[in-house]
Amino acid sequence: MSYDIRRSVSLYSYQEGYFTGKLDLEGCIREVSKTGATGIELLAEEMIDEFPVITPEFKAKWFDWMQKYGTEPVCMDAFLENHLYDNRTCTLREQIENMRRDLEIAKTLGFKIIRTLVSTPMEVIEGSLRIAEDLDVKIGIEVHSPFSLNSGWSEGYMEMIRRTGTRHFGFIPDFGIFCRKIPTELTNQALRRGAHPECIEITQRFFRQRVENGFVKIRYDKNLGAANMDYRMANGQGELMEAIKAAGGNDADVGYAMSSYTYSWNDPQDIIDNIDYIYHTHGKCYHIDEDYEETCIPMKAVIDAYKKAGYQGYISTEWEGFEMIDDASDECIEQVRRHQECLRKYIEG
Amino acid sequence: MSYDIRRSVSLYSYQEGYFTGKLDLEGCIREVSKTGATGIELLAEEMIDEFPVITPEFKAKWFDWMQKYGTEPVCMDAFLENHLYDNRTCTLREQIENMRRDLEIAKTLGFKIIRTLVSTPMEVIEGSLRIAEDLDVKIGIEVHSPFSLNSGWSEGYMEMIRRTGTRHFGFIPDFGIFCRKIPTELTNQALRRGAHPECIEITQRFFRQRVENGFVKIRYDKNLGAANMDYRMANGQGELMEAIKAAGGNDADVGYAMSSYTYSWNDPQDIIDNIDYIYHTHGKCYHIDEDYEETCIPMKAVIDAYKKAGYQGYISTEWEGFEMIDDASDECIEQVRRHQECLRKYIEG
Amino acid sequence: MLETHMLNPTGYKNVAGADGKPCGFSFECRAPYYRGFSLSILRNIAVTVDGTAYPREDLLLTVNGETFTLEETRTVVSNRWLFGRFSTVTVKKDGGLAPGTHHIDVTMTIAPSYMPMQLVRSGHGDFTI
Amino acid sequence: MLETHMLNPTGYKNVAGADGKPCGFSFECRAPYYRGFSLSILRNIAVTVDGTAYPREDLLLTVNGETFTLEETRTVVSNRWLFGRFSTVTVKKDGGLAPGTHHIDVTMTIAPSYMPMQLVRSGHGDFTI
Ligand SMILES: [Mn+2]
Ligand SMILES: [Mn+2]
Repeated sequence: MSYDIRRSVSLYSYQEGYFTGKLDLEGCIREVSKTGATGIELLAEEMIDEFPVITPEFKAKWFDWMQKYGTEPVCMDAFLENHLYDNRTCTLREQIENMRRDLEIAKTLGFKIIRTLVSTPMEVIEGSLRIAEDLDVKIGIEVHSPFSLNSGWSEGYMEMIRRTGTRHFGFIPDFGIFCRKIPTELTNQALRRGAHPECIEITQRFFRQRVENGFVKIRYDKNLGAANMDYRMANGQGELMEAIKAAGGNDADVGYAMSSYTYSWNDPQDIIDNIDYIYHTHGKCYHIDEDYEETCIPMKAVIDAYKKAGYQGYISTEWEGFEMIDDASDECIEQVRRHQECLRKYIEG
Repeated sequence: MSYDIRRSVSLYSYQEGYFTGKLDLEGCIREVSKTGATGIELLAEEMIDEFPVITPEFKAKWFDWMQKYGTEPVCMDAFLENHLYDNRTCTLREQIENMRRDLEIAKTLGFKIIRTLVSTPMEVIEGSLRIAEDLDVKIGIEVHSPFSLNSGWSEGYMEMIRRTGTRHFGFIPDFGIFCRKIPTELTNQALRRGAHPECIEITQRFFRQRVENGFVKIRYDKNLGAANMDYRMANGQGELMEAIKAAGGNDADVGYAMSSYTYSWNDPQDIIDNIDYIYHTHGKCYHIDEDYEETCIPMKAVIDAYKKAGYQGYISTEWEGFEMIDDASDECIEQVRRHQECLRKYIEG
Repeated sequence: MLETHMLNPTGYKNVAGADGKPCGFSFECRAPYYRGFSLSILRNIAVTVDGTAYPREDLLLTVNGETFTLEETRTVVSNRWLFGRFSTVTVKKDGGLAPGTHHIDVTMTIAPSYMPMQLVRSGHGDFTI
Repeated sequence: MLETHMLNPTGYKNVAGADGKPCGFSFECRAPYYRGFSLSILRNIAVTVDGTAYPREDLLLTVNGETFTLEETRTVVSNRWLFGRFSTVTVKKDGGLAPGTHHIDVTMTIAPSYMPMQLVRSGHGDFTI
């Protein structure tokens, strides 16, 4: 099938540059354009000072930047703050109003899709479909590890899609679901924090076994915490913890072992199987080496699946390696550049 | 001086008819038009279901009613909810946003002035003047007993008016400041609740003395509670309470005695002295008899002062007698009608 | 007085739990205050039936189709209890109220920001289950 | 890591009371979380200087020119702590901090709604008064 895979950058990747004042919003967009990417993914709550108000001045600046840097708005990452107060969960009406607000902001700024999180209740998504249709802005739920496609979890959403017939809701896979290794940078951080090499090796062995034997996929459950805990247990967390304990693991060892469950490996065939409802993609990455290879994610295999599926859409670089190093305020720019080169290589290659 | 005194009704007067479902908003406006009044005063928070949203549908209905019943919007009574949460006072910014919201609603519905309450902090009023000027909607602070004109309290506002030179802030006198008697209906209610005639007589004697000797006026103080307590003490509440206690007064007697401080008598000359900053008026009333006389307020003397001052504006009937009788759901209509006849008599007479 | 018209004479009933058995009772009341208000300024509803006072924690308030505990209403600003509109109060009580006639006293505490004190107003009713 | 850049190295000072005498100290910090947020989801700021922990009740937080106790922030939804922006924390302490060098540990607890757990992140600094 013919494909049309475009490259974008989530400004989330530049967060430490922005946080420290080295980059402002325009600076982030300028860096994106330097990489050759043509799409901008934005967390409105991260980089718009007046959020949730979009002033006419901001809107004018925004579209000026898009023109000046040869970019276009792609996806706006939304956050459903449904525990806005500590004494209650927001009502369904309040949550749908939150979705309406974000869909309207996306529309105002030219985004065609908003990213929502797995914590968004099904009835909030269903209750927002009409708004999404009226504005013609899609809602994409992020398929973030340990959630995955072709799972009990994603089937929960497919059921809703079939039932409503909507074309304004779908999936945004995040490449964290295609990890064949635990990021080396995370391992180095654990060692800096005092982890024992023997315990590190135990956690890595368990991870390799999961990759080889296949991960047990997560089920659909309104109780996300329960689903996640069952997922971890079904994937051997209990045994791993026993092994770490027996080996005399400390807090850093336990933290490393627990963190290993945030990465997962799924067959890239999942993309092909679900392509009709994949509207956007997060090119999550942790470390890209000098040869433009992501060190944990088999990028060629993943991009090949997107090609084979005939994907028409953007893949956003979403670098998350900042969590694993002490100072990422400059590194973020270089890592995004490398990931874009990696994407270019496999998309064009 | 030439005057142009028009008659309006605050729909607040009809509250018990509305509360019980006997009148809806259109019904209230219809009743106003039957009295011959041409102005509508509205508590938006009382009778607009979608408040604070003004839907296009409501707006259209509203102006249709104005045309159909030959009325015009006069004053919108606003409430600054600056203790919206029980754990803090709203910030200055939040309070000014509340004022902006209300001024914009007033503008949308054609009101030329909003009523604000004495509890509105001076800095909130000052911080809202620019908004009021931009919308050309005035802010009027209600001069509600025990506050009064030509007092330390009103001088606090006059100082601000002189300092800012604003023409968008002024006073809305409420006729509760022109009471020469405690309402008979209140006395009857106290008796129904078990008050002793001797104690009633003591409270009334104290009130007569205040009227004869003149009330000590309330001062300007950001601490309204302190100003009010000092006002009461300066007007003999301490001695009155001693006397009630000595006479063996019960809860009903104490309640009646305390309530007597919510009525006050001021010289109608106050209107003439402050006419440049009186933009609207509340024709507060408690009981109007079959001869169209308010039983506690010398309406002729008050209206004559308005004439002598050359008042150009509306006086709204604001009947508050519902608090003193068990069921006011029908009586409200008759009392408003009588008060309008009373106003007509003295304005035209 | 608004208090006179506070309680809906036809609004009393027992309510059933998931097992179909009565687990409480409910009634309908208006807020005896002359404007609509955000639930955050509602400070309390106290319910006494036949002399028995029910704990605040055992009450649920349903306004405009949304149900809250009284603790939760403290942060509810966008749901307004409209002037003159009945809302439903549900009170937990195992087995519900016994068949027969009952007397109810309901006291609402509301804190309009402009008032130095809170508004405390009560309504009373007799009803049959 | 955002925590690395959490505290402003030039933001420490003693603060004076109405009588002109030091009554506490203040510092500037960023919220180590990747977006702006309503103060209502800030659950706590814990401050320890030279091993002494200060009570939550003795802290004031100034964000966008508005100052709140941490109890008050629970209902502050329209004031957003912007991503990467310094806010000021003021800590009551009679006499302020003694002249000289000090070590500070600041732990912020934030509760983004989508996270099953709260975010607990710490920054550290050395400074001279
Ligand atoms: Mn992602
Ligand atoms: Mn009035």
